[in-house]
Amino acid sequence: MNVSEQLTVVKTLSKKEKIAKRVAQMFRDGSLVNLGVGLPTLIPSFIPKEVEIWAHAENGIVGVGPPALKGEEDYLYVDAGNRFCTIKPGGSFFGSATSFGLIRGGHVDFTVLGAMQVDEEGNLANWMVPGGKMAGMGGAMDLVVGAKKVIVASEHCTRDGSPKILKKCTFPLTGARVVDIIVTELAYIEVTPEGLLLKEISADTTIDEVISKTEAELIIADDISVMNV
Amino acid sequence: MNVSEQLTVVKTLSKKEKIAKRVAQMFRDGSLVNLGVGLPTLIPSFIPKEVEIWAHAENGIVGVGPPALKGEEDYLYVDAGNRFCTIKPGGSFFGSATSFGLIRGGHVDFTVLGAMQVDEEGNLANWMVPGGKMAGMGGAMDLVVGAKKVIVASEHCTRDGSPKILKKCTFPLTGARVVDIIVTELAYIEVTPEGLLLKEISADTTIDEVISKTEAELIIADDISVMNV
Amino acid sequence: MNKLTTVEEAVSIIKDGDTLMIGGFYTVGTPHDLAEEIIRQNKKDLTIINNDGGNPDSPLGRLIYSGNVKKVILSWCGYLNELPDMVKSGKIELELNPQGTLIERIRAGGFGLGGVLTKSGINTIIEEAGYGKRVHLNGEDWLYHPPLKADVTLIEAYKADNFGNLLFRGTQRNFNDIMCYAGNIVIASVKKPIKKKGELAPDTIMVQGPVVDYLVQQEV
Amino acid sequence: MNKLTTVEEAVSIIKDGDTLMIGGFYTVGTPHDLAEEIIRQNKKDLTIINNDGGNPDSPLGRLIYSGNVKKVILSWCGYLNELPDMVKSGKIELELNPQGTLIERIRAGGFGLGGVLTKSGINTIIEEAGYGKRVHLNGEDWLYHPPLKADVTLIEAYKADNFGNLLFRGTQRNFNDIMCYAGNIVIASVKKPIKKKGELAPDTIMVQGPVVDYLVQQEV
Repeated sequence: MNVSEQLTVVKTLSKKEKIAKRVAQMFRDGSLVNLGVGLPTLIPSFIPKEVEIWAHAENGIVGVGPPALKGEEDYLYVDAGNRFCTIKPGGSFFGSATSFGLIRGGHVDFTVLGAMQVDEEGNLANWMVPGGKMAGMGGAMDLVVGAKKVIVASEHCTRDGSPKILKKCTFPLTGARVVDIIVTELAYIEVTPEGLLLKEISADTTIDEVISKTEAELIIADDISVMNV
Repeated sequence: MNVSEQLTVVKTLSKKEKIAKRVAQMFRDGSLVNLGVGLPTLIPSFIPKEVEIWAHAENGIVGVGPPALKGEEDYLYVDAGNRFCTIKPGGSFFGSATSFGLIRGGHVDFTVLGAMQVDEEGNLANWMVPGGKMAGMGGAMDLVVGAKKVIVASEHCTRDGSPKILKKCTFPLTGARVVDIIVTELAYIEVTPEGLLLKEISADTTIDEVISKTEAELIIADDISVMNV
Repeated sequence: MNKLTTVEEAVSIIKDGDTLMIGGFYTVGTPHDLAEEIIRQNKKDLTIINNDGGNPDSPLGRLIYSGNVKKVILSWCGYLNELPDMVKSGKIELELNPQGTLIERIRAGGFGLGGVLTKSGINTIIEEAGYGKRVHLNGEDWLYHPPLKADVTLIEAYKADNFGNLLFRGTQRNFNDIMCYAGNIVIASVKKPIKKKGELAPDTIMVQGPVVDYLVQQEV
Repeated sequence: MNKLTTVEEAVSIIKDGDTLMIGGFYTVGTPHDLAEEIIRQNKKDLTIINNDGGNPDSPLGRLIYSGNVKKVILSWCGYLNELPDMVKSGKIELELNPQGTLIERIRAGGFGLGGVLTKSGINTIIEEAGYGKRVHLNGEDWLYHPPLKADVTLIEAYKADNFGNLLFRGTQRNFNDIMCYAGNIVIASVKKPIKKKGELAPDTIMVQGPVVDYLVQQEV
């Protein structure tokens, strides 16, 4: 692939794919990773070949493999998103007690979740809109308190263009002071004790644009760089 | 076997065997039973043929079988008394967390333990003499709070002839208000909210002898009978 | 001691007003035959503990919609679209627990522990709604949740022997193994032909025979 | 990611002053090769968590007698006849826990729970000695015990693959599976020839590969 071809590929990435590609760069060989439903399911295809990650499913899998091929579904191989799945060589099945033991005990290296709102303190709201339909928190509350690194992977703004990265979440929280990193199509932000640290912006935006689309105060990193997506 | 032969067999039972034989009559078909070290290990040979019990070992066995034959020991089949054992068809191995889950969760129907002292309130002391050698409680403290029925199987008096069934234990307790039944070579006693209820005495003793060898107050059952041993 | 019975007889043991633990994640590992029979036998005033309540087409989902369930304890109910309205109109009570808290409360109930101490849900609506009680132990704040027990546990297993030893396959295990310890009566619906005692390797057994009371053979 | 290493290299990871969980019940399931190497490498000021400390002839027992262990946490020490005198003369500290409390404290440490609530030892010397703290929760009194964690866990497994998935056989499992979750670094000494990733059936695995850091092959 020459440079212009590469450029073409990059340009065709959707917002969600950009986010997935940036998150994928954070994993190390051997990382145990829990990927939430929606956007996070795009991540595996962006993981570099030399890095082997182990996907954890709350309902009892380490080493979730690719979705089952049509006609080859096993009715007892289902992942936490209710998809027929496969299991990788070296993977294992276990019960919910062990599964949440792995989560709460800090054995899951990364959990990647979507967000409705996230704020300066690292509070995350991603399970319930006040007055909205009640669906339950599932395993999200355990994942955000237990995983070693909690990554929010989310579009920068809501569908109507208003900020998701707020001074203070207004929706019911999934977890308080739990988020470590926020990755959007515009920015890579770390949650620090001093506040939100803007470390990278995408090639097609500016610091000012990111600030204008973010309600929360942003600290601009001295060594701010361009997201490699 | 005719009656006189039977009589001969009965007469040759040692004190400990008498106790074991009486305890064995309490088990029902399918009972899950934890048998402590020493005297309780004599119990299995007295269990009626039509009753199949399942022996539980703290280190992770349901269905402990007979001791391994000489030369046929498996170095990974060892029971809670550190004897090379076998496993019965239908038995299973598991870890200590499950094993003590079975104990604490009330899944073990009977636990049979020896006693240094037992008292009117059902307190049991069987693990430590003040000033004596410290060996540790092992699983005994979990067994006495968890098992459905806690049976003390012990000679009626200490080696020097002093009572073991006391008004109040003086040694450090294994458990407080935990004992359900006390079986000795002389008596079968139930621990009730009113106190110790003498329900059976052995054929070769008298109520007065039992009372004289017991420090605790005994309530004599209206329907007191002779122990069938 | 014969533990083998029929779906009808097994379910007839359930009494109106009982608390039931029913295994399964989505519909995987749920004993559909037993749930269907609970509807047929018209058991009433039930409390049901399960991860997600299945879906409106599954026997468990239809049981929850039937009006015969007074309370459900779940971690998620995203497929049961009518449930929130049923809750609002007072037809059913819904208690949501974080999934890891739910399984651990069941384990505490089954294993004789006094409850669960977790960070999950701390400083969230879970705590505000009074589901967890904040306690300070070992220098940290935790949410305490009491144990859960059931009158009857109903689960699906893949293999079993006639003593009640159970094995699960794939993601069928989920809540099923632990729920077996927390039910006063345990009924397992078994997929594969039930074997004789001694035919399952002792190291592979996932639920020990003494814990299981009744076995129902699924059609094979 | 190569987890296979030698006994020497695995043990060299241990630092003076570390807290070690060492698996095994009596001597079954104890990684004798690793314990022997800890003695040889003269690691000091160790705290050791194990069920019973083995016996005076076993590597673990000899390690406890060596003077290099400052504290042991056990449930029983009936084979270590010299231990009580060592305790009296201040050479070592001994903490005794009820066996079921000990395993559950380790599980709490490994699984991110705030501790254990149990009836075991309530109103006994355990409580009087201050090992458990009485708390009143859900209408009952319980003894609370904090979680246990270790710098390094050392256990024996029967089978393993090179990803670290472990299987145990017979009564070898005892504390070994749960201790793997509670150690920051986990070293498994494996009896049978270590297999390739994918050669162990995924339903039979007792400890998941990501939890195990180093594998040592016993002589075969």
